[in-house]
Amino acid sequence: MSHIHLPDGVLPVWLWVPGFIAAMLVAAVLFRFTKKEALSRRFPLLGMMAAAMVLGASVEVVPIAYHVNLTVISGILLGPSLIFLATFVVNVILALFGHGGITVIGLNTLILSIEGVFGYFLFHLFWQVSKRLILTTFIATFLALVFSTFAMIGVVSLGTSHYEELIHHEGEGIFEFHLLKDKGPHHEEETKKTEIHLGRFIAIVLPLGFIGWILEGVITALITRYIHRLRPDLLHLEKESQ
Amino acid sequence: MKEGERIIEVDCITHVYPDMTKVQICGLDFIVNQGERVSILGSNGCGKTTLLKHLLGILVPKDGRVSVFGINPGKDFSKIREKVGVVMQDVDEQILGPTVYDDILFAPLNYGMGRKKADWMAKEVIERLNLEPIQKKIVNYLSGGEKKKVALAGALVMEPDLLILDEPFTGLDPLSRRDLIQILNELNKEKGITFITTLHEVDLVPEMTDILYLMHGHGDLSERGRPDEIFGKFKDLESFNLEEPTLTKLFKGLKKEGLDFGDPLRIDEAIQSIKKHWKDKK
Amino acid sequence: MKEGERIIEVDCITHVYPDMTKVQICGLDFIVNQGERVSILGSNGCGKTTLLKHLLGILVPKDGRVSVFGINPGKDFSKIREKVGVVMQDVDEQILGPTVYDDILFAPLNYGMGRKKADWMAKEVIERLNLEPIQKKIVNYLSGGEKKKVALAGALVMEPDLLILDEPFTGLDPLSRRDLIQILNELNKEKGITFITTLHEVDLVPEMTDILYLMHGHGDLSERGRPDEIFGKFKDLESFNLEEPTLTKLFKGLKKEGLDFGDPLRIDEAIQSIKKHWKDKK
Amino acid sequence: MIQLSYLDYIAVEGKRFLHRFSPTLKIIGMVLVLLGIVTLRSLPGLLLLYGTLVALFFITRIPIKIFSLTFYPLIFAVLFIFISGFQIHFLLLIFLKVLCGSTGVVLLLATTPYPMIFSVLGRILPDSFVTALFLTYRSVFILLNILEETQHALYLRGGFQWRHPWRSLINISNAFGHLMIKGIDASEKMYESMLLRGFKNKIFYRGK
Ligand SMILES: Nc1ncnc2c1ncn2[C@@H]1O[C@H](COP(=O)(O)OP(=O)(O)OP(=O)(O)O)[C@@H](O)[C@H]1O
Ligand SMILES: Nc1ncnc2c1ncn2[C@@H]1O[C@H](COP(=O)(O)OP(=O)(O)OP(=O)(O)O)[C@@H](O)[C@H]1O
Ligand SMILES: [Mg+2]
Ligand SMILES: [Mg+2]
Repeated sequence: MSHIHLPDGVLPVWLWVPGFIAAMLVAAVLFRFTKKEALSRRFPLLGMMAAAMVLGASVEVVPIAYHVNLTVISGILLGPSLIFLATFVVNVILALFGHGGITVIGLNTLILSIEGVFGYFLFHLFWQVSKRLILTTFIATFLALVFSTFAMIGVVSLGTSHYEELIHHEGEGIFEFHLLKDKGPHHEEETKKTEIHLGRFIAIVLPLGFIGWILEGVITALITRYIHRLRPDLLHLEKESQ
Repeated sequence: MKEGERIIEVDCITHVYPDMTKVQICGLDFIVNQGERVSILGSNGCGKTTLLKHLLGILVPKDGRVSVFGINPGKDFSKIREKVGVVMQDVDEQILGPTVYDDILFAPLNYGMGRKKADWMAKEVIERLNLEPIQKKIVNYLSGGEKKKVALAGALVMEPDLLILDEPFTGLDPLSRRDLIQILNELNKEKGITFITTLHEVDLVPEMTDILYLMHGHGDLSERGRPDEIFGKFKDLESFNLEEPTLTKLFKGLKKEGLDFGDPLRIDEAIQSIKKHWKDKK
Repeated sequence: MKEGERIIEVDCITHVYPDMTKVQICGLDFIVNQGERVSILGSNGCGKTTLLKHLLGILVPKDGRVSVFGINPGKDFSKIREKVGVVMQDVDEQILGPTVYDDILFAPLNYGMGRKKADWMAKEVIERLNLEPIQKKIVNYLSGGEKKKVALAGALVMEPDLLILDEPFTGLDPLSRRDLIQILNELNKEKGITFITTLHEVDLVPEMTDILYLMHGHGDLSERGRPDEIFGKFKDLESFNLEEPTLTKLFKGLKKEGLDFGDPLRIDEAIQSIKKHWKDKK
Repeated sequence: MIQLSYLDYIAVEGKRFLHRFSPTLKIIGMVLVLLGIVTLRSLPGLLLLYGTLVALFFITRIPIKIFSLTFYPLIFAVLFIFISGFQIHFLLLIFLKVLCGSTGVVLLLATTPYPMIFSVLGRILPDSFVTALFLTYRSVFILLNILEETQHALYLRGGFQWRHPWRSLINISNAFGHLMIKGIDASEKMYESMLLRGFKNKIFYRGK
């Protein structure tokens, strides 16, 4: 459970709208600064890795959303900027299949791309140090997933005050008109005294996540080994090994 | 398993694909006896592959009965898997690599042969199929025909009792076809291996077939017989999207012109027949 | 483009695949003139597909020169791609879907035809290839031969000047093969379309070939000529992993037995020749 | 996952009124549904919305099999049970919102072939993004096909047996790597053939 697809309607507007904008901005910047030919030459790879992620994300291993993500391996193969675009595409398609929310595509992309981007950098960092492919891949994957899980928890907890509202303001009119609520830093203190139990949430997510991180790490390492054997050029390791 | 014993029986099965394409393999029962060389001819999309997939338990029929070695493959295929060698039509995904040699070792190792025995078996099949030059290559980067050969090697290596070959000749060059036919015929003669082949190369049928099935429309098995019977008697092979073998066409054409040399199906027979008639004319 | 003008020239190219497999297409130059029907025969893995990929700019040679319609396809293929229709050996990835009809529309729409024109072109090719029954099917669900036909339709729909077909007959049933040959010959006659085909079905060569190339070893183009010349004169087609067509074998066999009926390559010729000799004998 | 290609099939082959609607209208409808999800905060309102969507689903005769897809995101919503400490009202609210979202989207996809959705999106999004969407979508099916056939190969050649767990594990991880490489090669071929067939960084599709 390295990553969860946030669904529609759970998070407050003031959270997902900026998420959307941020993701769009990043994507736009990346599109602008990636060379056109480089992009079109690697389009097929982008498409296929995105497809692999879509498939991985839709094949359940264990009922509670355990699934392989393949984000880290995709990140290693695509590089940090393309993986972001790929993640965006993945979230759009998953949203179309009903696997994640449409409104939260932006946030989901930001969270998920952490895995790919961090995975890529960690992988190359550790490779410099150890030169042991399996170990390097495993650690990079594991850490990247830890980061993204905490990012997800962070995002969910940012919505705390919104959940409170939903709980307390029941039946107070059909529509919510005040879309952009001004939320100061004080909402974190509130957490403790209301019925919101973020602690429990985290207590569930982290242990489950831990197993997921290890599984994903092992799978990614094995796949990387295989790719290293057949198409070492795809991993872009030559420069560094010399 | 005795020669001539019935090993496959398919009894009017119906399969409906998720998009509602219905394939009904009916008409004649599909029956195969031990030691027979069986071929299936039929137009594109008529259901040959669908039939074979039922024999392997990859598809499970909605209606009807399939029995292979007395077992229902939809349920218990793993019990007979060791006896069955398969080459599917789409050979690409059948090869698991990474190298050709690894791929050939795949089945022996999985069935618990020791490394030594497995090596020995692999060597033998590599020699049979002339794969030495490519045995170290990575399977993803073989040419189309080379892949086919590797898949064949993977199926032959366990010396199965039953070989199921879905269009094994497509993509092979003529000499490799000839070699393959020879290998199959040898295996059939020496070890009594049964094989079921689908193909489109009518000219090859007479050389490797005891029993020929013709399939029609959407799964209609409508003819069963020896190749010479079927090619001889049939006027409308075209309704099967088939043609007669070149020699049949030639000799039927000659007959129309008033020259009756009989119905030879193989080149040597044809030469003998013409020669004999020529001499007799004197 | 005038009939007979030289449109393709390949001059001793070398390609090295990432795993160091070296394919050197040399020996004779590969030359194609406008309006010719060219076939390439050769054993598995000899480099036929590699050659075609160079013509399409998919591979770029390490050494040597390729020119198609006077352009270097490795650099500027997009300038000529409207004139070139292609069916690659591996047909699966060539079909973009979602339905057969959509797939056929792909090229016309991308080349900016209006919707109406595109529809009309698609209709025509669907009729030509008898694809009506499957035109609404989702491409993911086609049988092997059906996929081949759809890919062909996708290549033919733009009525290209040059058709490049990598083993178009594999997986087609005999009647579809016959139909395809007829379509190609018609297109060649009516519109002067040039086509380059690789294939393994020697029996089909005489019916659709003006110029035949034989390829050897790892890319060695060693023979060029009319099919009857090449099949007639050659003793050792086996060194190309080739066979003679059935009729050539028959008539050579007869010659050995002292019966010389000439070297017909097509059935009607063969019948006439035998008939004539038979009559003359009186 | 088999349901995905089935979904495609329903979208292309379906002949109900929703299938015949213009894709643009359907997408606008979807946006309205989303607006509802975001702003509605009363149970009856959401129930009404959900009821409408489900009714549409069944009037359109989309098979039950597809309907099960809409429950997937509940898996995540369940985690909110722990956040809220079992507040029934809150949970119902969240669950309904989630269900409305997924039902709406699946309804859209089951009545509109994907190229049409993409081509409508293409009016607002950059071309290269739409191309990436398209390539990904087609790649999913190619990959699915490879996955299925690889499974068959493992099965037919004894690649997975409980008797030999260690070998089976190695085989499966090799198969995964194999899948990746195959997929990458396939995508390259697919792209080549798109270029050969006139693709110039923008995909054209027929509307209905
Ligand atoms: N997965 C599938 N989903 C839906 N329809 C299918 C599927 N596979 C095959 N079909 C359809 O079932 C029919 C029989 O297909 P099958 O593959 O058995 O034909 P075949 O006789 O092997 O043809 P070919 O000679 O072209 O290989 C065809 O009409 C085909 O379109
Ligand atoms: N991508 C690749 N990487 C490495 N080697 C390759 C690759 N593609 C082809 N080869 C090798 O190059 C040689 C020529 O291959 P090619 O595909 O051109 O053969 P072909 O003549 O088309 O054969 P076939 O009749 O079997 O299709 C073969 O030995 C093959 O193994
Ligand atoms: Mg088939
Ligand atoms: Mg080839």
